[in-house]
Order: sequence, then structure tokens, then C-alpha cells
Amino acid sequence: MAILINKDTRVVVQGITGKQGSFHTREMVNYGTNIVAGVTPGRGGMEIEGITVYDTVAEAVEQRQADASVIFVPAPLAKEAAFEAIYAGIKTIVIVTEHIPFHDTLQIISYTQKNGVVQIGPNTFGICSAGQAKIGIPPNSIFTPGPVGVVSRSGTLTYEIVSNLSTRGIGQTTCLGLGGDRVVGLSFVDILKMFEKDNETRAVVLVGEIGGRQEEDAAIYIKSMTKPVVGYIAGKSAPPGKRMGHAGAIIERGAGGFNSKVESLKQAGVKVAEIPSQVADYIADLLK
Amino acid sequence: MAILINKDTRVVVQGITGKQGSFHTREMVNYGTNIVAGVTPGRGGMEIEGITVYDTVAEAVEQRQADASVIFVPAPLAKEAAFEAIYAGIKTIVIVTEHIPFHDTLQIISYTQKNGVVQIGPNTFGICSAGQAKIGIPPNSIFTPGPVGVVSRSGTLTYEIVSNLSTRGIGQTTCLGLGGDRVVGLSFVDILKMFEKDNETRAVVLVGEIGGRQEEDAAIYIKSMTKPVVGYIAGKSAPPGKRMGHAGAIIERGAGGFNSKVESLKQAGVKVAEIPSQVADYIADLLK
Amino acid sequence: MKLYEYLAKGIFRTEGIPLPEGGVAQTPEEALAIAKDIGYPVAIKSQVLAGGRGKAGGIAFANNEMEVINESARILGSELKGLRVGQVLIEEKLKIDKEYYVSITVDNFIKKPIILASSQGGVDIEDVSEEYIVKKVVDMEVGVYPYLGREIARKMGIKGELMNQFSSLVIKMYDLFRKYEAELVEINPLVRSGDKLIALDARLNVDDDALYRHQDLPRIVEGEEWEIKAKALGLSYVQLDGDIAVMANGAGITMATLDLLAIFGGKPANFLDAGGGAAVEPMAKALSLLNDTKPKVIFINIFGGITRCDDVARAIIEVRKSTDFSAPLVIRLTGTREEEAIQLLQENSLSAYKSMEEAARKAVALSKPSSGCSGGR
Amino acid sequence: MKLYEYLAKGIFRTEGIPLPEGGVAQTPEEALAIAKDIGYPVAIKSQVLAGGRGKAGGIAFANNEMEVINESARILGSELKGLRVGQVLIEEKLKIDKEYYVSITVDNFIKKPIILASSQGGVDIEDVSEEYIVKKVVDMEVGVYPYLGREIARKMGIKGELMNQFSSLVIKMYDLFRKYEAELVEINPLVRSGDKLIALDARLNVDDDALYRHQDLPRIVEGEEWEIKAKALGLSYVQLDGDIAVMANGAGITMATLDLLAIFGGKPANFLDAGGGAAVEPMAKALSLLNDTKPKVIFINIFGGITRCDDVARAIIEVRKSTDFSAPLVIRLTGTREEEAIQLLQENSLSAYKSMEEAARKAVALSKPSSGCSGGR
Repeated sequence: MAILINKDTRVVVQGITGKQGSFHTREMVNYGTNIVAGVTPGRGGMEIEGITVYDTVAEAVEQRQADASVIFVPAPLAKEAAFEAIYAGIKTIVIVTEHIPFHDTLQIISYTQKNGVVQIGPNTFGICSAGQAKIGIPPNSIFTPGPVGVVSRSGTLTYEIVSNLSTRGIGQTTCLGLGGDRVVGLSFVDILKMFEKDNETRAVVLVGEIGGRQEEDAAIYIKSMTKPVVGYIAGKSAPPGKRMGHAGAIIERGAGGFNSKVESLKQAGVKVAEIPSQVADYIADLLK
Repeated sequence: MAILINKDTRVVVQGITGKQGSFHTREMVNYGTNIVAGVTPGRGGMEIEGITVYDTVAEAVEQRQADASVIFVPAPLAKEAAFEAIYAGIKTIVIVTEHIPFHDTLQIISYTQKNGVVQIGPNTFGICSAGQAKIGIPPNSIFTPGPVGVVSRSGTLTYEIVSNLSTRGIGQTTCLGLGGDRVVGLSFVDILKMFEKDNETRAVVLVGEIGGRQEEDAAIYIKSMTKPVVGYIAGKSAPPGKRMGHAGAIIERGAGGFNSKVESLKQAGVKVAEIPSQVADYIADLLK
Repeated sequence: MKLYEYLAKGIFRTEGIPLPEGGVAQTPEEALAIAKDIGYPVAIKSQVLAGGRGKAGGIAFANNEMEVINESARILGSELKGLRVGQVLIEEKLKIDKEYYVSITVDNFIKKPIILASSQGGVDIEDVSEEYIVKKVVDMEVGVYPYLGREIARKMGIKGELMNQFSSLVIKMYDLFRKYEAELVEINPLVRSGDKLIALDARLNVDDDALYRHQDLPRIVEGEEWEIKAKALGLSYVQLDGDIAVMANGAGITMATLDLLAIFGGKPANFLDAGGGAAVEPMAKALSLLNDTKPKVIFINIFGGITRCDDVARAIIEVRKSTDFSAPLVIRLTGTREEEAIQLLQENSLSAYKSMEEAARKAVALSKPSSGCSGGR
Repeated sequence: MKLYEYLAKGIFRTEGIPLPEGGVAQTPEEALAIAKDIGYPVAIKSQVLAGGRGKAGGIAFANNEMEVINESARILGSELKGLRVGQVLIEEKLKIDKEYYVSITVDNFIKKPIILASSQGGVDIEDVSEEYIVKKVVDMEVGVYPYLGREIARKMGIKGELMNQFSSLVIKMYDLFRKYEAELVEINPLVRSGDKLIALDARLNVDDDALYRHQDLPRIVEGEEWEIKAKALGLSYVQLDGDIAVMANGAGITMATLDLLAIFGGKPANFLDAGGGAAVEPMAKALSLLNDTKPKVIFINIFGGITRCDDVARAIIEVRKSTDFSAPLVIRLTGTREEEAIQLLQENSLSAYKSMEEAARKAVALSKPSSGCSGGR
């Protein structure tokens, strides 16, 4: 079954004529994603990678019944792109763009929440329902269909872990990046709930990092889950008070620190891996 | 039963220390309204007509469990007063203030709608559930408890008609003024639905006027009502294109004109009175 | 409050909306000077607060100095739809490739701003078939973004670079709508001239109740003599063509009073709403004004609520002291402080009806040539 | 980006927030001139981007010229929490009747702005017990109105005229928060001095990603030498105190790499995230920078996704052409274009690991005194 997206999801690419947009459109098409339209204002009528470009998302929805959108537009235009998608009735939005001004993100979230839209990102690698559809930018090669759901706050680290899983013959239902920014649309709990309900998902991998209290909140929910969860938290050796790339990765005064997260997860019954490759070991054990 | 308010409704008066606010607080108390608090910023701790004044509506809600508010503040402050009431969790707001800038009203309505708040007005005489509670400014003497619901767009004209009813021994459940401005919180249909559901209301009086398409919309709903409706529409002799006081009373190019309204209502089975005093005649016939 | 086209255009210009070059003139000489600056041909447009100026002869074109002088002289000082033309706008005459319509107003039913646009511009929007009208409701908490403009443009058949021009235009119109708390911002026609969209006409109607927040705007006084006088007194007054002057308290009951007089065969001379809680002084002023309009009958219809009947009686008595009523008074008073009012009137040899209908019948009777008796019951 | 107190106060002042009189000085002489203007006593406050300046000796008071000279000379040029003090703010020393706390930031969980306030100001807000902290979430579509300020004031025990002052202050803070796209607007302490509320301190942290929209703001550069250099190259870099220089692609995997090195007994020298899709040139620059920091080992850990492994190999080879690597290189490459990369490396007598863990073990081994062998597998 997978969560949120599948082979029938009809995707419009916002910013399809840009360098990133066109490259990843090809990759998504290659993966089998049902890309039905692109949007670049003023470029209506063009074709990119065999996909028709429209001037507005509303037109893409009207003409091609798009129901999900992926946003590749530059940061200064991302808020408008998201608003446009919501206005046009898109129900799942993946915002790949990074460095979106923080206040813009707050407004996007406020608007998606009020309209019941699923917002993945910003600054996310996106989502892949293995073997069905990929919306975003992760490498196609790493995914294999199977019974594990993966949810994460970081990109490449997730590829590392998913790749480990696939190499060991452990496939995935859906892999999803929440996004690396300080505030993003979805939380671990939102996604864990979906995996808990998803018939095909038998175990879940949670890849967290220092900063914020998302992992601690997840731990509370995990206590009520029937499916096993394996965790990994990055940032064990990060010194307090330093930013480590992601706006989210700030440890201030112990709150949101590594130990707090690991302990919370362990108390909730999560097997927490110390190094990334252990995740696949633990999952393999669980699925035996 | 009555609609929207009754003797248990706990009312806070916003702008209680003003001339209008204090006068009508006394009148409302005299009518038996359960006025539990007043609010005037910076005047917290005062007493007006035996009512404690607070600095904020939130405090009035916290201390005195107010659940309805009546706003008497001057037009430039009315938007903030309404926002404050909504923020504090008030569920029924009566905005008596007139001449509120139109864009302010639009914002108030947007905010009440999003928060599921009942907004009566602006520029309304308010609401009276006869014999129980009055929130607003109509004369206490005109109301008598009984089986007729009254809903109207104008003030004094409603007093005239209600007074006629009472003089003839025909009492009212609830009498409500939607407000005389171009846009107001509630429509005829909203109130007709409540009267239709109200056990004590046996017949309804609708007092409309030229301009807008509210009465025409009401006519559509009235077709599905089980209770009889008597109507009166003001503005028969008004020349097209002239403003007649209320911002709503503009006839432009025939739309919203007298004949359209009267015909729509008649087709819906409404007995439409030609002169105000006929309303009581028709109602008396219906209740025989 | 409606702004003259040239004032609206002045505001549009500061917002960056593309407009024809032009200037406003009060004399043919001024018109000529502007035309020389612009170059020929020019348009000469009467500045009055009425639509359909073109059909009514209020817009002319001139190809040379002689035509500017003649046409502006003809238009200036003429009457257009009952309004004197005091100013003309002289503008470059554009090549028009296509006319569009676009406006922002409020949908009273949805209770939100609405953008209306059409590929059929230059005519009355009411005459355009629904299928050619694009309507987009605006969520005020979100506002207008370029995508909304592009989406409207698309539905109007505007493409490519013009789509972006249109989108930017709509955003500017919405900014004006909000900034000036407008009831209407309208461009009709919006024209395509070559590769540019240009606002050939401009309307900006501002909410009277919000004017206090817009001290930068000029105050435009509109209406007939008595309406302007009444407005200066803060009264809601409309001139009608009958002979029974009417004062009541509240817009609804005032309209109902006019209707009643008409039904009984009378002809109301005006609509005057003294308001819900008027005091003695304003009411006296209103009454004086009515008296000045020299009606056949003056009909005062008051249902006392917040308005106290005794205050009304005092206002009547006060006016009688300083002025002779030119016409018989018919007074209807009921409600708050009714008895005190009746007593006050009686002390001054006046009387009042309790019933609105009886009073209205009397007022109508007094307005008829056959009846010559004086006021009161 | 954090603004120095004096810069934040400059902005607060333009917004109308009440502040002590004062000015910024870079020398004791300038400090004296400002103090003379203000009158004694004055406060002398070091301008560094750190909290707790008072406890650390970075704030002094002076009652006369001598004290101003001595104290400003002491503070200027001193080090405070590892930061050099280049400027002092000289301000009137207010009579303090009561200290409050107020700030606006964002609650990452609720994902909305939040106003935090306390009657217990002047101390670290984390040390204040929850019951003394007032929290109000702000709906950005609604904004902050006076009632919200009054409601917060009430909960803080601020009454009467001060309530209105506080309310007006909160609105101005929120306006700044939105206008400057701030991550934090903070006043601690906000003091009552007689019948006035005055912002004794001021903090304004602006979102780095929004700086392009705020050309009016100065650019404050913060951090240690290599961090500043890396930032100038557009890299996300954090200086650590170990000896294994690290470059990886993505914040999460970079952190995981540091963790892995630490678990295996190594000491990472830095955090350097080359980003998700870096090209040859930026990667080469990053590598040169790492080399310049003179580590014992350089560890490159790349999982190719958008980043192409062959680009990484090219970057390494390019740097090797112009620079000698001062330390052995340990390279881990896997993912997109892995084979091309391996071949390129081999052509240049380099090799790479496929496993992150194997590579990390090697890097740690190379960093130990006992191991003296050179880079590569």
C-alpha cells in the first residue's frame, strides 16, 4: 500500500524549466512517477522531458487532474509557489527548495494546515513509495520494495541507511524526509501514525538528529504502536551551542540533546543504532 | 426556548464605560439580561451599574464565564473589540456600533467565520428573547413573550412591527436585527433555520428592504420550511440608484429591487404585508 | 465617495499602474497646453461622476489645436446626465488592439473581496454574458499573489508576457483596494495597445466610513443642493420629487414611511433619516432644513427607542421659535417618553398621532390641493 | 544573524520603543564624550554577541569622568567569553523599580510565533519557574492587537497606564519581528523606571535566509577564523577541537560521520557540510580550506545522490594539482557515478572506500601517533 503517494499519484512539477526541476523530472519519470504536468509562469505550452508545461497550477489541475506537487522554484519564490498549489486544490506538496526564509515557511505551514494539505518539507529530499513513485530528489537506485517504512530529518544520511537496507535485501514501503529546516510541515508522529495504519509496513526506521523535541514526542507515540521501530540519532559528538548545518541542529542548554532523544526512544522500546549500518542489522533481526 | 440567547446567557459589555455602553447596560439589566461583566481597557476594577469592569475580555471570561458580548465601542475601535472577543472565546457577538469601516467589517466576518462565532451586526439593534434577555438597544417595552420569531434588517421599523404585535397580544420568541450595513455576520437564512428548529416559535416575521439578494435567498429556504412566514419589504417607492441611509439600501439596475423580493417571497408562500400594521393582521390570522 | 477619473488615475499612477499620458484642464487654454505636450491625436474626457460618458457626448477626440479648443469648450460647462462639467482630462489617444474589463469589489453574499474580469471590456459589465466573466474570490488573510492574476489572465485568454503584465496590474489594484479601503477599484476598458496593457479609464470608490483614515484624499461632494446641505449636517438625505417632506428615525422606517405615503396617494419630497439616537440639536437642524425645502406638508414619524419622544418635541418647539413653518406639520410620536412629549406639544398648541398610518393619511390629505387646513390633529 | 545590542537598539528606537539615552564608543575618549552628553551615572556595556555579560564583567557603571575612562578602557579590547570587545555602549543608568522579560520567537512545535513574558526579568529566562512565564501564540494571519498585549500585561501583574505602555511595546516588537523576519526579538530586562517601561537590553536575531531582503541591515560576521572563511565560501562549517578534518555531503551524514569517528576513538577537527548537490569548484574550495587548517587526516565521506562521485573525484584531483595535501586523505565514495570516480582516482594514484565505517576506522587509525602510513587504501 505505502503511505501518502503511490503509482496513481498525479504529480505536477513547479519550476520544471529550471536546472534542478528538469533534471529531477527526468529522474522521477525514470523511476515511474506519474508526472502529469509542469508549471513555469509564462512558459505555458512548452514541453520538458515529454511533460507539458502550464502557466498556472490551476491549469495543470484542470487539464491534467494533478493532485500532488513538487516545488523546485528558488527560495524567494517558494512561498508563492506553495500558495498557488494550495489555491489550486493540490492535496500533497513536497517542497524541495532549501533556504526558504523562515517567516515564509511559517506562512506556508499556516496555510497548508488551514486547508488540510499535506506539506512535506521545505528542504526535504522528498518521498518515495518504493517501486511505485518518487517525488523529490533521492537517487532512484537505493530503493527496493519491501516491508519497512523510513522517516527521517536528513537527506544523505537516509540514503546511506536505505541503501544499507536494500543491499541486505530489506525493502521499503515508503521513505520520507520531513525536511531539514527548523520548522517543517510534518512531524515524526504524523508519519509514524501513517505507517502504523499501513498494512504493508511491518517495521519502521526513524532517523533523527539533535535539536528540537520531535524525537521525544515520537517516543511518546511509539509506546502505543504495534509495529517495531528502529532508530538512529545523529549528533552524538556535536558540541552544545553550535549549529551543524540544519537550522534544526542546534543544541541549546541540553534540551533536544542526543542523550535525551536516545533515552526517550529506548524507553519507548525503540532499538537505537549507534552507527548507521546497525540500523539494517536491527531491522533484519526484527523481520526474521 | 427562543434562539441564540436566553436568561442564562452570560453577557460582557465591551465599551461599558461610554455613554451608550452605560445607558444600555442599565436597560439590559432592567430587562433581566444576565450582564456579568464590562470591559474597558485601563478601567479594570471600576463598577458601572453594579457591573464589574475588566481590562480585557479574556479576564471577563476567566472571572465571570462570559459567553456572549455586546460591542458599543466607537467605530475605529470596533474591529479590535470584535477580535478581542473572539480571541477570548466568546461565542456570540452583537456589534451595535455603526459606521464601522467596511474593510474592518470584512475582516471581522472572516475571523468570526473561521472561529465558528455567531456575529450579529454591525449596525444592529441586537437581539431580544422576549421575557428572558435582551442584548442590544431596542426599547424594553415593546416585547412580549409568545410564539413569533422576528428577523429584520432595520431597527426602528422592527420596533414598529413588534410593537404592533405586542399591542395585539401576539408575543415573540426572539427578535433579531441582522444589521443595516452592506455586509453583516448573519443572513435571513441563518436565522430562519434556527426559528424552524425552535420548538416555541410557531410563525416567523421577516422584515426586509431593498438592496442585496438576501430576501431572495430567504425565499428559496422558506419553501422548505414547515412554519408560516409573514414578510414586509421597505423601499417600494425608492427611486433606483439612490442610497437610502443603509449602505445596503442601494438599488442598482433592478437587482435587489422591491418587486423581485416581494415576488420571490410570495412564490415561497410568504404573506407579504403592504403596510407595516398588516404584519400583525396576517400573523393573527395564521395563529388563529 | 467616488473619485473623479483624473484623481483616481493620479492614485493609480503612484501605484505604478500603466496609464495614458495626460493632464486635467479647467479651460480650453489649459486643455490646449496639455495637448501640445502630449502630441496629437488626444482624447478629451469630461470629469463627472457618471458612467456612459461616451454615449452621452462627454468624450471627444481632437487631431489639432482647433479641435482641442472647440471640443473642450463644448464639453466644459456643459451638463452631462444632470451634472455640470467643470474639468476635462486631456490624454493621448491610444491605438486600441483589444479592450478588457477588470475590477475589485466585495461580494456581499460571500462577504469577501472579489475580482471580476472579462475579455469583453469597454462596455457595461452587466451587459456582458456570464460566460465571459471571470470571478475570483480573495481571502483577505492571504491576499493576491501573482498566480491569481495569471489564473485570471489565462481564463481571459491573455498569454505570455501580457499575462505577467496583467498579473502585476491585479496585484496593484488589490493593493489600492486595501490601502484606500475601496468599495470599488475598476478599469474599464483596460486596453492592449501593441504589447502593453494600459488603463484607459479608472474608478476608485472609497468607503465613506473609512474616510477619516484617509486624510490625503480630497473630499468629493456629490448630489443635489439639499443633499449637500444635509450631508454637511451629517444627515442621511435623499432628494425626491414630491411635496411631502419626511423625517423619520432609522433608514428602514423612513423608507416604510415613504412607501406608506405613496400607497395612500401622496408624493414624498425626500428621504431624511434622523438616525437612531439623535439629540435635540441635530433634529432641530434637520427640521429647519426640511422647512427650507418649502414642501407642502412636513411629516415627522418617530418611534421612540433610543430617540426620546420628548427630545423630538423639544426640537420641533425650538425650530418653531426661530422660524415660521412654511407648511403644515404632521407629527407622529410613540415610544420612549411619549407622554412627556405629548404634554410638551400641547403646551405649545401642537398635537401628535400615535398611529403611523393615521398620520400618513393626514399628511397625504394635507398635500392635496382640495385641503387647505393647517397642521396638527 | 545576531545584531549587536547597540544596532538592535538603533532599530528599536526607529520603531518607537522607549530606550535609555546612549551612544556607542570604540575608545575611552569617545565613551567620555557620550557620558558627558548624557550625564552621570552611566552604564558601560561591552558589545559582544553573548549573553550573561554582567556576570562576566562586561558591564560596568561610572559616576564620573575618571571611572568612565578607566572602565571603558578596561572593557574595550578585553576578551569576554572568547570574544574581543571592540565597542562599548554608554547609556544613562536608570533607576530600576522592577525588571520584566519579554520576547517574540517561534515555537517550533506549534509552528507559530510565540510571545514569552515574565514578571521575573533580568535573569536567564530558562531559570524562571514556568508559573511566572506568560506564553501567547500569535496567529500570523491575525497579528498582534493591543488586547493581546493587555492580556499579557494582566497576567504579568502590570496594570493601569503601564498596561497600555506594555501593550504598545509588544505590538512594536511584533512589527519588528515581522519586518525584519526575526528569529528572536527580546528585551531582557524590560524595566519599570518610575512610571515608564524602558528596554534596558535589546536583542534582534534575523533569519540568515531572509537577509537578502534586508539590504539595510549591516552584515555581522561571527565565529572563529576558519568558520568565517568557510562562510565566505558559502559553506556550512563548524570548528571543533580534534585533528581529523571532515567533509561530507548533507548535515545529517556529516554529523553521523563525526559521531562515527568519535565512537572509533578519533577526534574530528570540524564539521563541513558540502551540501546536497555541490559542483566540482565549490567542493575543491572546501577541500583546500580543510587542507589549510592543517589537520592530521582529511576524511571525505560522500554518498552520491545529486552529488556525483566523479565530480568529487575531480575536485580532489584538481586540488592535488595546485596544492600539496599536508595530511593523508581518506576517501569514501559511493552512489551516483561511483565507478567513474574510482577510475579517475586510480588514474591519479588514489583510492576510495565503499563503506563509511571502514573508511572511518582508517581515518582514526591514521590520526593516532603510532600510525605513520600515507593516505589511500
